[in-house]
Amino acid sequence: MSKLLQVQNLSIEYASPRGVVKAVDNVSFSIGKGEIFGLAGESGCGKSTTAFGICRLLRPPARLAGGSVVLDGIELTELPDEQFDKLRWSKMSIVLQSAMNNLNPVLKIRSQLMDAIVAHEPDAGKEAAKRAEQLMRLVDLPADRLDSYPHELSGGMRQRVVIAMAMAMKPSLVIMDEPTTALDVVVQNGIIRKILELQEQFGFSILFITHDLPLMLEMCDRIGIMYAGRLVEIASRQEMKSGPRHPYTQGLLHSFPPLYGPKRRLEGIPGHPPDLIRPPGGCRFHPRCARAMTQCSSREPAVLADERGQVACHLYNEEGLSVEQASAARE
Amino acid sequence: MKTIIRIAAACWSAFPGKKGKLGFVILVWFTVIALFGSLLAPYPKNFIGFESWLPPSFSHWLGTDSYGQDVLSQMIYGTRTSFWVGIIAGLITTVIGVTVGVVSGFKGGWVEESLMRVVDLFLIIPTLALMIILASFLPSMGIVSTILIIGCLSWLYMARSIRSQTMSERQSGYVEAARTIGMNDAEIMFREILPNIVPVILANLVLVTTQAVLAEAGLSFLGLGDPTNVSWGTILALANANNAVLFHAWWWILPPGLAIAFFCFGFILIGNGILEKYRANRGNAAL
Amino acid sequence: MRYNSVYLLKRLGFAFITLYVAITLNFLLPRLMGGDPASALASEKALGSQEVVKALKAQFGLDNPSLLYQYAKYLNQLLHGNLGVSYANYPSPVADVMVKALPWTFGTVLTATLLSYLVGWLIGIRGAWKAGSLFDNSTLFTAFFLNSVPFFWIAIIFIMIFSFYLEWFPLGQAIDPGIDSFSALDKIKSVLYHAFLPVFTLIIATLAGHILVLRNNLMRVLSEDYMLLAKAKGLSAARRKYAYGARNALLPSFTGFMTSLGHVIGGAITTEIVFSYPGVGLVTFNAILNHDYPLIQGSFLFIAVSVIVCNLIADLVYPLIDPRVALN
Amino acid sequence: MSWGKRKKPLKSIAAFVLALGLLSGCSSAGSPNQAASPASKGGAAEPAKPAEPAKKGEPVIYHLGETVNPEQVTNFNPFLATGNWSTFFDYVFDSLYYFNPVKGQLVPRLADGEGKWSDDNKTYTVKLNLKAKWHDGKPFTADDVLYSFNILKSNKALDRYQLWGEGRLADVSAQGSDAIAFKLSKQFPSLPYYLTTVYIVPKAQFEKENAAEFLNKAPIGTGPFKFRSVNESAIVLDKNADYFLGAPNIDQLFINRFNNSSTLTLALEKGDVQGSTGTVAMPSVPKLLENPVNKLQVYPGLNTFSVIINNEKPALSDMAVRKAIQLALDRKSLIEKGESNGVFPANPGFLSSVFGDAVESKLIDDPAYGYNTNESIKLLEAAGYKKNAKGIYEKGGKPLSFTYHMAANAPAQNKEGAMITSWLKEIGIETTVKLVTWPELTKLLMSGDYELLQNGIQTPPDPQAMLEIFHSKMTAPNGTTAPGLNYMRFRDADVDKWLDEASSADAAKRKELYKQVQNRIAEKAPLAVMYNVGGHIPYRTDKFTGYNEDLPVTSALSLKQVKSK
Amino acid sequence: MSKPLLHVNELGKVFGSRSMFRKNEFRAVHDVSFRLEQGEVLAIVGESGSGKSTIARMLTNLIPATSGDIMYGGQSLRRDKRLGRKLPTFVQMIFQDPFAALNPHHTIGYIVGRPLLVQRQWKGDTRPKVLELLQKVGLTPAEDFIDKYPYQLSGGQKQRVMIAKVLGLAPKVIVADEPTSMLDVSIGVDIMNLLLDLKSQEQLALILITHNLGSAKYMADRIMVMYAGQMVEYGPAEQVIGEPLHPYTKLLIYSSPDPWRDASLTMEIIDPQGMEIPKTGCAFHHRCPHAGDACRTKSVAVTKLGGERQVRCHLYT
Repeated sequence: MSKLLQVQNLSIEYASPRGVVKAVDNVSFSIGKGEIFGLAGESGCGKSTTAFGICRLLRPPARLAGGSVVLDGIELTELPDEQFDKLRWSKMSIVLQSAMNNLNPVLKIRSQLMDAIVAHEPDAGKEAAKRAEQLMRLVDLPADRLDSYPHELSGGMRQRVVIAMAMAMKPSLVIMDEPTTALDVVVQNGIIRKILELQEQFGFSILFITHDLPLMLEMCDRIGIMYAGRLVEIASRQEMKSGPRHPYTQGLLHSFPPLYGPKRRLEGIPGHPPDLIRPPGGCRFHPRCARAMTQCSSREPAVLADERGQVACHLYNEEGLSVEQASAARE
Repeated sequence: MKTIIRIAAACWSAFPGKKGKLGFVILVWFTVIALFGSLLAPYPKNFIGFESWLPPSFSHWLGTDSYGQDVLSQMIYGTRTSFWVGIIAGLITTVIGVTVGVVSGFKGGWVEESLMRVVDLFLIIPTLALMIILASFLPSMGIVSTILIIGCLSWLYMARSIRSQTMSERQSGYVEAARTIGMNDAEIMFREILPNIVPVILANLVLVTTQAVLAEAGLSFLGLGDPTNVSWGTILALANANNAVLFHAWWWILPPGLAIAFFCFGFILIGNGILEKYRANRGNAAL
Repeated sequence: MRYNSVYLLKRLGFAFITLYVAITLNFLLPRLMGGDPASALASEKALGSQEVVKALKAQFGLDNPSLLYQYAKYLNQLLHGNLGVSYANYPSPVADVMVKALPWTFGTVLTATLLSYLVGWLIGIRGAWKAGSLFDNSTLFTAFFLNSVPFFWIAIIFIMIFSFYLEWFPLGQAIDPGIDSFSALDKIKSVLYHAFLPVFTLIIATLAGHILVLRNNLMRVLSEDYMLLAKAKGLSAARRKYAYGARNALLPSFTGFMTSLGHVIGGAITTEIVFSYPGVGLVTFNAILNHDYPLIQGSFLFIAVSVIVCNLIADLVYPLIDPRVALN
Repeated sequence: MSWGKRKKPLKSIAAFVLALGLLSGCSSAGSPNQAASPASKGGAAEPAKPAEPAKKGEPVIYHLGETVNPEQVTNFNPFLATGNWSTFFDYVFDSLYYFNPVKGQLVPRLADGEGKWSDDNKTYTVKLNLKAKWHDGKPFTADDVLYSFNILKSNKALDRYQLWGEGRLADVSAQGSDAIAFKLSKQFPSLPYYLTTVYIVPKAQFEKENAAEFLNKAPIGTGPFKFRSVNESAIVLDKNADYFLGAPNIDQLFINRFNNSSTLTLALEKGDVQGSTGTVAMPSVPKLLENPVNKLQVYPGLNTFSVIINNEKPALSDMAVRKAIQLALDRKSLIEKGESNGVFPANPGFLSSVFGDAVESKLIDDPAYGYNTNESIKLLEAAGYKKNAKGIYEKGGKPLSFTYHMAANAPAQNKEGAMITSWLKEIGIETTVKLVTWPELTKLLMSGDYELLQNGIQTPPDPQAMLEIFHSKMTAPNGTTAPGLNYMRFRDADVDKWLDEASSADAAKRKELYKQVQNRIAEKAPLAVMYNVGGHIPYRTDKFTGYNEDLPVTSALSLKQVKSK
Repeated sequence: MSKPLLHVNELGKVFGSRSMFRKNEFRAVHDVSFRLEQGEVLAIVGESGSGKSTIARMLTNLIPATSGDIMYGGQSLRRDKRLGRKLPTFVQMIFQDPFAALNPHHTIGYIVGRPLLVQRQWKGDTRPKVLELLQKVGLTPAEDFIDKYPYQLSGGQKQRVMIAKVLGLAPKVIVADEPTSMLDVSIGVDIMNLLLDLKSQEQLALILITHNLGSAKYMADRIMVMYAGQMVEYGPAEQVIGEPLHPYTKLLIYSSPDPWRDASLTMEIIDPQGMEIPKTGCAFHHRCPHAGDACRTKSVAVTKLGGERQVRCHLYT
């Protein structure tokens, strides 16, 4: 699978009255063509900030502090604004959380859809109108809804419109930031199935961001887990399901009460996420980690990449074995 | 002395941002003049012994007016009146505005409907015109009636703003939480909600204070104020009535107007600072 | 048509109630405040003779002490379009006096309000778009400052600078006294020439508020997700600024536009006095000085009705420009 | 729908409203003169600056500045107490006699010389000047005069000076075609003064209307100027070329209206107007006079500003206290600082100096009634007052502490009030200032619900009337409404007797009695006089000349003589 | 029949503004009945707008019911006015948003101590009792927390404070309205565990309002599924999740993401975009693959099946 997006050592920080917040710290990952890559983590872990950093939508005071983002061979971080604006939507579109706020309340759906087309093909004209209708059909919405205002649609319909809009220029990458979080499960299910269907049809890649690990395990090809601004683990869906390696991922996965199987006590993760202005030294997860060792608090764990994915934890050495296993083997 | 410095330092850090601090400096400046005016003023109040229309000089920093009064001294005494009119009328407005706003915002239903209809209604009628009517038909005019008229007619916007703030507070969970433990309405309104909207009240207080100062100046200018009390408005009214323009006596026209402007400017800066800080705090709290 | 009947009825109903309250207030306020115009007039001109006072009272319908009777009479007259007869201008009907003054005030107030909004909006949009820039900070500071300056002071300063020192504009009044013999074009020129300073004063005095409101609104709108999405879509800055940003920021201030008329008319009273401008403000002020109840009532009624009508227009236009209101 | 399409209508609406607003303004500017101007429109003169010297063939226009409310020029019916502007009538109408406030004399207008008293002094016969003609060309007749006086009889409200009041006119009738006989029910030697208050109107025009409600938009008079039109800025009058006392030299008289005296003063300074009938900002006068082309005419008037004292209130009933107050007023300072020398010092005996030799003029400069605080204090101490801890004089535990009412809305007067109260403080009299509206002030005066009150007292142009304000028949006890102007509640049997005697005495005797009254007033100090307000008329001499300074220079009779340089 | 701790009988709530111009009514809850015994956990599950939060608010008397009745220990909330005043000591509520439910202006000590004073359960200094309560909910050392302000606490800690506050009045029933939905999942589990522990320790009855079937299954003994203001299914938790009866319950379970589910499970889904809930017949018929004519016209009553199970569906009548 060739790489569509390559994110290298991405760092994003912002100044707050109390100090500099390192919201994203040295995050690296890549997404293949036609791949659905999930970025999961709890609130404040930097997953959305990473997405905004990739498509350069960071709002001040947040700023890119380093790293590179290469999309289809183009280095995005150094691209001048005008060129980047041309690239927006045509190569990379974004779907934001499904709040009312996604659509301009005073413009009809039609003109908002057409806006996206005309901005890139100023001569589209009539053809743009036709395409707007096609887009609506794409997401199973009747074309007459084009003349509605956002407030006249239900939350699920609005989100479908936003997805339709994201398809407008047939981008190669769609970034979806919690696209279904505010929706009810039944509606969410419909939209997720629609997204998968469209992805199959057009073959674009998806960067899917959510805190809902079970949902991600149902739909993503590969999954990255973020904690406190760092990417702690990347693994394929199968690997994730069969047993994640990082203690945080393990804890997270066991925090979701399952629907099936016998009832058993869940443990969760004790403590709470760190203050990113003064993050703990070494591995940022160590204060909450049941398996923390002395070195965890002093040394930042190296990233171990192998056929199972990648993981940043002192428990695993170069061979991909856990430290305990390694010491056991030595004796 | 130390405590004063400490209080001042606390105030200084309490005023948010550069703008807020600038506003604080302006406020302190006027407060000092208002409180210690009689010590600061070079000549006694209403002393008329000087030559008329003297331009600014070392003995008369702001010259003299047509009556041979030292403009600087009058300005300093005027500060006191304008200051207290602003503050007291502002407080009256705040008491009414907060009560109406909190009660209507909290109670909802017909209480809110009727109170807000009244507010809407009176918002349509131009306040200054109403003040003029009241002021000119009052059988006797004094500083107290000026304060009362201004205080009682300026609460409409404030009531609205406090109401909407109360409504948003009412929706936040702690009000329901207070209900579920059996607190009564008055307790919820004044113990739970009120402390949380203090910044909004302060910001509004600051605004109505400036409005009161402006209204006092307007009424005084129309001759509806209390001329026995020197205020910035009466100084301007006198300057206009005595045709200071003809005498090129800019020293009589500019200072009162600038004083009003700077005073209000300082207050608005403070209000803006408080609101900005409040919004920022709320924003952070929601994150 | 986006109207729904409930919305329409509600707005109309409110307008009528407001009108009724305004009418009643107009009747009550001056009377409750005390004062007796007939005796005052009599003592001024007739050396305090009780006989003349009685005659004057009868003339103005004040001989019946019952407030209720006077109220009924007042309402009845109003229904017949009769606002009564001005005391100070006896026997001129109040309506005549008002009709002469109204165009002047409305001309200046409407012109000033529109221009002030336009300029204020443009500055506010630019400031919010470039928040934190030198332009933004300087306009913000100027606006804070202008917001604190009394209308009449600006008027005096303008007269001093532009009329007295520079002699660019007349010292006041609305037209050249020799208008009688002017051609139509010269009349218009004369009117515009005389209106310039009063309008300019009103603009300067109200500009700041509009700048601040629009700037704040736009700042809020700019933080909305759809603005982010608009940027992500690659829309041009102009389209984001106006169609997405400014339009959403303008709408909430539209109703304010109409209600601010009342505020501007209030400010116009002092301004008209400084400029000797023959509008409603001057009439009201003189009426108050003369204790001319019917004229005060009339002038109040005219102001109130105009503002109520403007509000109603705003309410009716609003659904046409903001799709969200229609649902309500 | 796109933004581009939206923009246009918005812009055009703005432009439309703008144009609408301003056009509605000018259409109304045009309408009143179209409606009111009977004369055809003059040639399209260019909007030249009014003050420019007249070029050949252009009318000579005199611009007179006046502070008058816009609404006050809507009606030109001289009978009405309200809704009109009395100064205007002097230019368009004539009365039988004109009271010249500069000389205190009567000047015949429609009357042909002085009238004649019958032997019993109960009939006054005035001969009419039948050369007069109405502006519409109709002849002036005795009927017009009869109508003008009899209408006051049938409309009590119009008879503001009570000509038909008790003991006054009984009948007005024609004596042939050129004389009018005024029959009195009792002797009333002041009658000629009262005749100046009635303008003679054309019966033909007025009898069609109800004089008490007639809204006269196109006045027809006999006066030196004809009404032409009125607009928002001016009343335009044309000269009456046929005026029976001689046609004016100027072609047009513009009465430029200003709402406030400050603007009027600036207009004078700039030369936009050449004169004013009097209302200028007094403190500006010295500045105006710095320019040698500006002149100021000052004459005493009938309005006396005073600290009115309620003689029935405790402590104030004590003559020593009243006297102390009188002596504490520095009239010179008041006149200099407060009124910029635009007024005349008042006579402690009250009669205005306008009345010439009837005035006991020595009182004005008598140091016994002049500013002297030491004397005040001496008087108080002699009367048994002692200073208390606060420095206020008191007797029997009651300090000399009074309320001091004055009108709100009058900055200059309030300033003077502040000066006065501080002087009173110096002599140990404490005052609490209360500002009230003007009608309220009148109410307080009438009911006697006050202690000290600063206000003017205006009387008819008649020395008897001026002094009669001290007659006890003009007062009533506190709490009841005074029937006349004796608001002081002053009672003095001698004064009553002398005034009654004067009302039917001959001229010489009257003068003598008046002087007695004045001396008594000065001595008893029922009120503390400040100054007489009459005329203070600024005018420019750069473009016009020929003012008659024996008359108010901007009065009709003087302006008639004015000509352009 | 012994009196249950809580008995809800045909509860209904109609919201509406009856203005001059027209009636604007919305039936939020309709004909809901259930009972709750000591130590029992009932989960009320449904999507937004299903009426589950309205029930919670009626149970705590925050809003009055428009029909039906709520009985605590046999006392009717509707008829017994005195119950209203002392209701806080009987039932307490934990709110969805701990960030908002704690007054930012007060200290933790004040917030937790206040109910004791308001309900006159304590006299004088509440500090020792507050410390004890904080300890009970795992905020240790309690001394560190008592003087803090809410903003100094993390979300999970705030929710613990909320629980401590609620425990102070020793209620018999706790209504928890989505107590974990605003929290991170790893923290939410702790809160759920805390509630379960407290339930056993204090012999409480718990009503859990949630949209998450997983949490419902994890916490509850019984589950009640709400749809459009009506209860559509009721039964023991294991059974409702394991063998759902009502088509809506099935849909809900099918839609809930769970990577461990049987991947072969498929379901016919009818998605009527934007269609409003039908006013006649079964409220679910427009989305129901099994809908027949009766479903479209006839309203449905609750059918009681064996093993405590209840369902509101024509398929089971």
